[in-house]
Amino acid sequence: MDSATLDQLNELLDSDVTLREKIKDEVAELDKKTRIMAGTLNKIHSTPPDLILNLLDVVRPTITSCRDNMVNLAAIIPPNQFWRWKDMWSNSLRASIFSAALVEYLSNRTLITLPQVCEILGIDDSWKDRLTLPVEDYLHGIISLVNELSRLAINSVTMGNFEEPLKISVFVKDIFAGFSMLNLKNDLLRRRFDSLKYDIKKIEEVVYDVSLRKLAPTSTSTTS
Amino acid sequence: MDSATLDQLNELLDSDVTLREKIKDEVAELDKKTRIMAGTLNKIHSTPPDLILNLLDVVRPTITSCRDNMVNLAAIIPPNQFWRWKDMWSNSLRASIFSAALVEYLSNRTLITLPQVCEILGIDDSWKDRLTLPVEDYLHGIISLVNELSRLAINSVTMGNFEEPLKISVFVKDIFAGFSMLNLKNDLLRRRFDSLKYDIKKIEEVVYDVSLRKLAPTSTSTTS
Amino acid sequence: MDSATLDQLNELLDSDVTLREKIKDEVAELDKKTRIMAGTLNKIHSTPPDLILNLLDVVRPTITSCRDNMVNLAAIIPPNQFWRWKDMWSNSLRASIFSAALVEYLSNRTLITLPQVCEILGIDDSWKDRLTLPVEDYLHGIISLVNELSRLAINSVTMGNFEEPLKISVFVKDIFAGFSMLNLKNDLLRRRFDSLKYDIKKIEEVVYDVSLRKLAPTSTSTTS
Amino acid sequence: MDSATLDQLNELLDSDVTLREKIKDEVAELDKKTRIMAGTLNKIHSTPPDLILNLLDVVRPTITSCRDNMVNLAAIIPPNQFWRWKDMWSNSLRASIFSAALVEYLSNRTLITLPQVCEILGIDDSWKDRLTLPVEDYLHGIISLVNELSRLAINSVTMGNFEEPLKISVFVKDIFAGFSMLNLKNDLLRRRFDSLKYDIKKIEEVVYDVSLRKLAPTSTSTTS
Amino acid sequence: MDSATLDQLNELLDSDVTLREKIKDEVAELDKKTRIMAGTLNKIHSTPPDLILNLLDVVRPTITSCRDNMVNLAAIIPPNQFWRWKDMWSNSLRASIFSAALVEYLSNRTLITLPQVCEILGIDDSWKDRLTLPVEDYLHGIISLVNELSRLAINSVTMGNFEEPLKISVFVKDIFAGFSMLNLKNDLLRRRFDSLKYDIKKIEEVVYDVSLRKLAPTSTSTTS
Amino acid sequence: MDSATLDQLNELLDSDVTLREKIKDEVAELDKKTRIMAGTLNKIHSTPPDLILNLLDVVRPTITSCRDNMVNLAAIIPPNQFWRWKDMWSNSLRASIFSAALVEYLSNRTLITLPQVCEILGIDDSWKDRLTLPVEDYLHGIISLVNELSRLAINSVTMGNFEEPLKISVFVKDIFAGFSMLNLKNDLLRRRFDSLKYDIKKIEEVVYDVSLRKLAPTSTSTTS
Amino acid sequence: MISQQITQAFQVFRMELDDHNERRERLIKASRDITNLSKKVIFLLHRLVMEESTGGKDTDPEDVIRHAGAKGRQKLTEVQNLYSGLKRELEGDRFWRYERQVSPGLQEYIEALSLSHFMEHGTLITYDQVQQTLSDSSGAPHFLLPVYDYLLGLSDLTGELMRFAISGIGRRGGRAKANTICRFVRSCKADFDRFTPYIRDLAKKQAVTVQSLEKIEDAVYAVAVRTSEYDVPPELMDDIVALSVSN
Amino acid sequence: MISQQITQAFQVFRMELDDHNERRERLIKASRDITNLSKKVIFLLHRLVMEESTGGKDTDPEDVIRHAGAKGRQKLTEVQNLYSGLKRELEGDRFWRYERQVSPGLQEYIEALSLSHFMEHGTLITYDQVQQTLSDSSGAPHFLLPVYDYLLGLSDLTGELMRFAISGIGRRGGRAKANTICRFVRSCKADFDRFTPYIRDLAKKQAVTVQSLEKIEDAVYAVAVRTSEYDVPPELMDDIVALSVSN
Ligand SMILES: [Mn+2]
Ligand SMILES: [Mn+2]
Repeated sequence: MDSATLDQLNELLDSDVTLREKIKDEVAELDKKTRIMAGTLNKIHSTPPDLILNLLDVVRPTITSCRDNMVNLAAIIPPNQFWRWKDMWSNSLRASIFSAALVEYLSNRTLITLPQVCEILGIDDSWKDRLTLPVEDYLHGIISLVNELSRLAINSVTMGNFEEPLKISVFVKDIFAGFSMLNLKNDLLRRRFDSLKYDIKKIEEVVYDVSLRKLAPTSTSTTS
Repeated sequence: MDSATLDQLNELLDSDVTLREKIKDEVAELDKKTRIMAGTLNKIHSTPPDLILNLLDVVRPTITSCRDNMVNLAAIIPPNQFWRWKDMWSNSLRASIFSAALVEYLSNRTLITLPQVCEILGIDDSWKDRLTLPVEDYLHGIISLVNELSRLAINSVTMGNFEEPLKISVFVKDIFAGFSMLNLKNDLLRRRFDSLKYDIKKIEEVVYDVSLRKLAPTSTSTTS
Repeated sequence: MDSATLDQLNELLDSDVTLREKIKDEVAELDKKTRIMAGTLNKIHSTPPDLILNLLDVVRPTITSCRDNMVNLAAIIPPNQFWRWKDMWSNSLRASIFSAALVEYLSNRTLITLPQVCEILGIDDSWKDRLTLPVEDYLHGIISLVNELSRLAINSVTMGNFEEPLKISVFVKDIFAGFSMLNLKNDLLRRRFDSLKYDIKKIEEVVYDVSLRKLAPTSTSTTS
Repeated sequence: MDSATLDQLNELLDSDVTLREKIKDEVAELDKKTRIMAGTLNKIHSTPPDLILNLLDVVRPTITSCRDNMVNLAAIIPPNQFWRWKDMWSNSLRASIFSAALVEYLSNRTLITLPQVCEILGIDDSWKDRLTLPVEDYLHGIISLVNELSRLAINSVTMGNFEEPLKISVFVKDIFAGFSMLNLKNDLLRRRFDSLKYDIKKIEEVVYDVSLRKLAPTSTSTTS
Repeated sequence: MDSATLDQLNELLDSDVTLREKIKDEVAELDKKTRIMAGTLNKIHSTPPDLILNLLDVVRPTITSCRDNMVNLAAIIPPNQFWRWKDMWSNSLRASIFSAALVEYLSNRTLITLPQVCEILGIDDSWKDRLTLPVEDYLHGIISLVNELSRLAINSVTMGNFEEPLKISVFVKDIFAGFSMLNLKNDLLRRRFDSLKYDIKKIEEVVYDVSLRKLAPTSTSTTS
Repeated sequence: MDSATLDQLNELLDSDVTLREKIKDEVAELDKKTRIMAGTLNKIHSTPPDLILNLLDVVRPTITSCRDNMVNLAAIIPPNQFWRWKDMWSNSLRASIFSAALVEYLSNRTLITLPQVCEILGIDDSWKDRLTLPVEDYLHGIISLVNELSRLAINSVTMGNFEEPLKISVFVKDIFAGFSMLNLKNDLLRRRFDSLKYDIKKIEEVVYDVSLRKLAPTSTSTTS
Repeated sequence: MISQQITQAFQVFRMELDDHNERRERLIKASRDITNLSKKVIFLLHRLVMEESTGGKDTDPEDVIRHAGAKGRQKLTEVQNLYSGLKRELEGDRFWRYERQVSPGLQEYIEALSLSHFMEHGTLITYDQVQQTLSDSSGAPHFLLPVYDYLLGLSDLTGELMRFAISGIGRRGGRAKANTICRFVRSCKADFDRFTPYIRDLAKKQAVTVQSLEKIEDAVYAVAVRTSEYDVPPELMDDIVALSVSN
Repeated sequence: MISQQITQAFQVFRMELDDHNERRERLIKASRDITNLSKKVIFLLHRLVMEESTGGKDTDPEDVIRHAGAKGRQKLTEVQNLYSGLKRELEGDRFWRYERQVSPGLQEYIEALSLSHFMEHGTLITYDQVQQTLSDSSGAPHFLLPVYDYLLGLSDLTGELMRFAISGIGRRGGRAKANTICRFVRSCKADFDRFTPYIRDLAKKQAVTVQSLEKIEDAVYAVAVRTSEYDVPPELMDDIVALSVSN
């Protein structure tokens, strides 16, 4: 083996370490943002309905600022190596998706779509070989949304808002029906989907409590 | 080793791989059906009593169509190899049993028996060495039925049907008494049986609520 | 190795062994006290509100007596070796912090501060390189406090005290918000913080039950 | 559930324990025989060539007596449950196959075939659903044979028998070529086959030593 | 979720399963070829020098035919997903590299280069994001080559070819020196490199035996 | 529990703790001796045959001094509780047995018997229910002896002593035959016995090397 | 010859090892039987309470439980007979030799016995009382009961009490009983905490006890919430509900 | 307001935790750099001996090894500079706080240093000598070297010595060197055995040392067998072989 070959081989064997460090730093940045968003969004459980929109306005700029991290990540990942590194950021990405989905639901009462998430987080289609948003991560974000809404159903009633659980119930049942049609493998996603059943049940119990005591105006509206 | 021997050995070693693939495909089919049935039956929680029978009529053909998968499975499993492969389909089988049991309960208010399940799913007694329905799987299906009925008790009240919880209560207590007579080992079945207590408790609470608020008819109408 | 070197190394290693034994004995003493305090404080779950203060008075002297163990420990640890040995007593220390924090909360409805804990346990600032109270241990003690309060919320209601859960809810939400500000690594503290979410949820459900049934006078006071 | 059903279910849940005990006892018997055979066959490493046949005559009756255990096992295993219980005896069975294969090789210098093993151990074709001899077990027995022959090659030279390694080399290379054609999965069998390479190498080194020193008459006879 | 979205999500989730199956089938094909090549090349240990070239001619077409599998794999792997799937074929690829390297050495007494391997196996530079030949796999193939040559050194002497070990010795020492220049991590490659020392030692021993018994030609004929 | 019961239980548990401490101290003493013996005996691998006896004389007093520890242990163990505490010293005891067995073998070329070990270590028959020497521990000591002898076979040859391996081979084969008679369960002893096979193989290879090269006078004496 | 000596020595070893292994096997089987019998008694106790509680308004629920406990205690004489039969296998230093094989069955027996005892007397069975059931008619113990097994067996009791409390909560008198059990388990937990530093496995079992305790507390809480809302005395509540669902 | 107080307190905690985490990260990275540099020195040492040994008959193999050792020692000043730069991060009680992060690099450094030292001087580097390399020019230590890390680092040395002995065995003078190393490793093993009760991980590393020792013994044995058969002095053997394979 001549020394040029050897140098080249050595270089190939060495390069990964530095890259891993860079990705780690960028993901740490992103992670900090998701923690801030989660902290703010946690306040929905003690905020009266009319002030919720203000709260969402506080979160939006942080969501949008995640684009910077996405751009940076896309710039460091070498072409074609998305699958090699993706596990390093998928947790943070899922947390961002969750925040975006919760803001979307509370603003418009609709389910955020995968392309919408890409747009909000600025994930460019042309980065495909370096940074993309896998379906799995989107679905994880949505499951986290449902987890949070089951808590919100409870706390809304405490705050005297008896209609919120009914709205959440309709929304969540739809998502549940959707997930039921998916062909999930026996992995983490499947296990988390199984846990959704407990959220649904909890929400149904809240609706039951409210209906039984005739606290909400139109309980019949829950039939879909 | 001569090549005839080698070929024969290779054939024996290879055949398992092909068989596993075939079973997997068939189970995937069956699985798809159980997902469809679960999706449809999930609607009982938002369907008024008078439309339930229609809903069941929608599910019945799918249940019956599971026979095809059973026939196919029985045809691929080599004689005497039931115990070798059974773990591959037991989850799907339990899901089918659950659907059959729920349909039976909502149609006739009776507990489906093990022979009835065999008949509905077309599991033939003569397949004994290839495909049979083990007691454990039957019991798992029944526990899933009780889990679902505790949810139904809640949602019936939400929809203004105050008699359903009373019927369910009687039915479910009987099943619970039955399970109590079994000498279960410390396995999954035992753990799931333990969890039944919470379903019973939940149903009882609904019965209290309904009774104390005098929403249900007098006792005479519910004796079974 | 020549025998002088061997002797030198042996001596160094021997002195560590002796030190470890001494620390162990002292920690065993401290541990006994934390178990006694935990045993007494466990009674809050079955003690009516008006007798709670008496109970706390029983615990206080034991907390204060922990100072002796702290003084002894500080005397044995060599300079600069705090971090080398601290794992030996951190569990016991956390248990003491928990007791002090619970007594403080039930007496004054306030969160004990880190300097207050140091004062109560007699941990002197001048011991810094031998015995100090790290933030981590303080935070662990606070998480244990929240775990206990979620149980107390439940049991207070059982004893007919419907206001306690509301107070606990307000207090615990503040703590949770505090924790949300921290950048926790993927360690035990992070996992225990994740478990806090379940406590919060449980407390929220109790507040929900009480509010829904209008059992407490001023449920609206919980919005912050 | 009526009590007849319950009794039947309980019986089904209970029956396996007794069966397991019975199989265990029978396998313990078989195991004792394989240990005796291994003990005797171990003497080939210190027995001069002309006394080897006597040694084999000592082992043969014990091999044949394994038939009794096979008959007993076949009698206890319920129809169709071969795959459920086979793991309990496969180690002992492999040890028996090894003994039969070693006796065959030393008697006739040929590789025992799978049907021959079945005949010697009295495994009846009609027991198919209860007791059969899987290819895997046969191959395990053959690998053990090669392991033993590599030891014999060494010890033969020590005893001054320089031709034995040459014979073993030819025989073992043939088996190795055969195994190379098999489609083994990444399991225990595959790992043991990988270990065969070391045995082959060892035997080749013995042949090398003998050839280099011109100790054997016809070293050219090893080309196949 | 509308059904178009669901279909799209399901498609995305399903496509991986199908892809994995396809890759598996293709790798099984490739694997079969590597087994055939290994089987044929195994004969070098019993083939006289003048017939070796014929043997290599038998193997060459099979090596070349591996291109088909490479082309097929490159066609199925979606753009940018090399890193996602590569573990599925790296064992088979290493086996192919080994065969190519052995043929090259026995034909030309030179070390095959990484680009040469790519050319022989038809791995196209333009497939970079789907199928490429990583350095690690190349190095694994070379280590397997040395393992095989140490066996060949032994067996050549048995067949009366005393020059072969000397040639192998020179060649292998050069490779060893090359590997010494690499900064290997503590992984499988490092462990396999460590094991090379034993191959070198074995070859050296053969060289001693041959030299001391004066069986080899004079030194001038072997200088490289 | 009333406080009398609590005190009674506490007392029982406390006395065990004290006992455990005492045994620990005594075993630490014994352990120190076994380490000193092992350290000295380790020198057999670099000591010429004529100086070996001097080395053994150095070890003997330490072995004999183990009697003190045995006497002390026998004095602390309560009647009938031998099996309760024996795990605390069995490792040290096995190490002592190993030393005694190695000294015996190198002095007299015989296998030390179990009663001989008891005598040397001063284990009195009348202590039976408090301190005895179980067969298992004796067998463990003997396996350690064989492990050591396989290393000695190698190192003797390095020191130019070609007869030692032949003696060791005869001795070790006898021991192996003895072990083959035992019905070992699937425990540590069984696994260590399996490892004996590697020692035997290694020794056989040394004997092979010596015999092949005619380095020892009477290699034919190894046939038994 | 050396070889002959070794063979003879190993023949003795073989006998000793075989003897030990066979006794070990016998004790494993016996322990398994004891475990199964004890488990069945536990099932039986739950079942008896459930079946006999359906007897209607005239039976006192406390009587039903007491009666079930007594029946369980009687049934456990079968286990006691097994232990009496094992006396020889466990005498002298043998008990500790086979402690690992005997212990699981022993703890399961103590779990069943303490549950029967609680049902019959409402108290925790004492160490001496357990030892007495493992002694012959003259009071000589078959073997000395280790404190460890006593405490570990008792600490499994709390799991069964949780099942007992929760499945009984819908029955007449079940709410009051659940309250009693809640207090009882709370004091068990406190008492056992003292022993955790001595017994390693106990800490794990205490964690399970805490879980059981919280489940009971949750159940008792749910009853309290409901009773508060409707402001009806518990016993009356039972009757109203019984009227709705009479079976 | 309470809430405000809590927020302020937690802000302080955040700063402290962030400070700690960042220092921890820095030390992990530094430790990784030290590990990599040390590993590279070990590679270099093996490589230098191999390359320079091909110099022909005129170079004394002992010189080659000594020279390589000295070069390795020089190269390790890079690591020593890194440690000097970490002085502030590890002062006072910080060393023990971050011991778990620092320890792996430290042990790898000691492994490399002790290998250089052995090659240069043929002896085991002492504790004081290692501490000296981790001190400033006035002799003040950057931090107190724990005995544990010293011994654990040394115990990895035996693995490298095994590689050194075995890959050198075919070179001129390699057989004699292998014998020396065999004796040296044997005495290391005996010395370290004394410390196993004090240092838990040492027992595992001693098991590896025994494996390495046996590998060296096997190699030395193979040479002895061969030499005995041909009855040729080792050095002459080298020359005969060199004649056959001259490269
Ligand atoms: Mn239990
Ligand atoms: Mn190393």
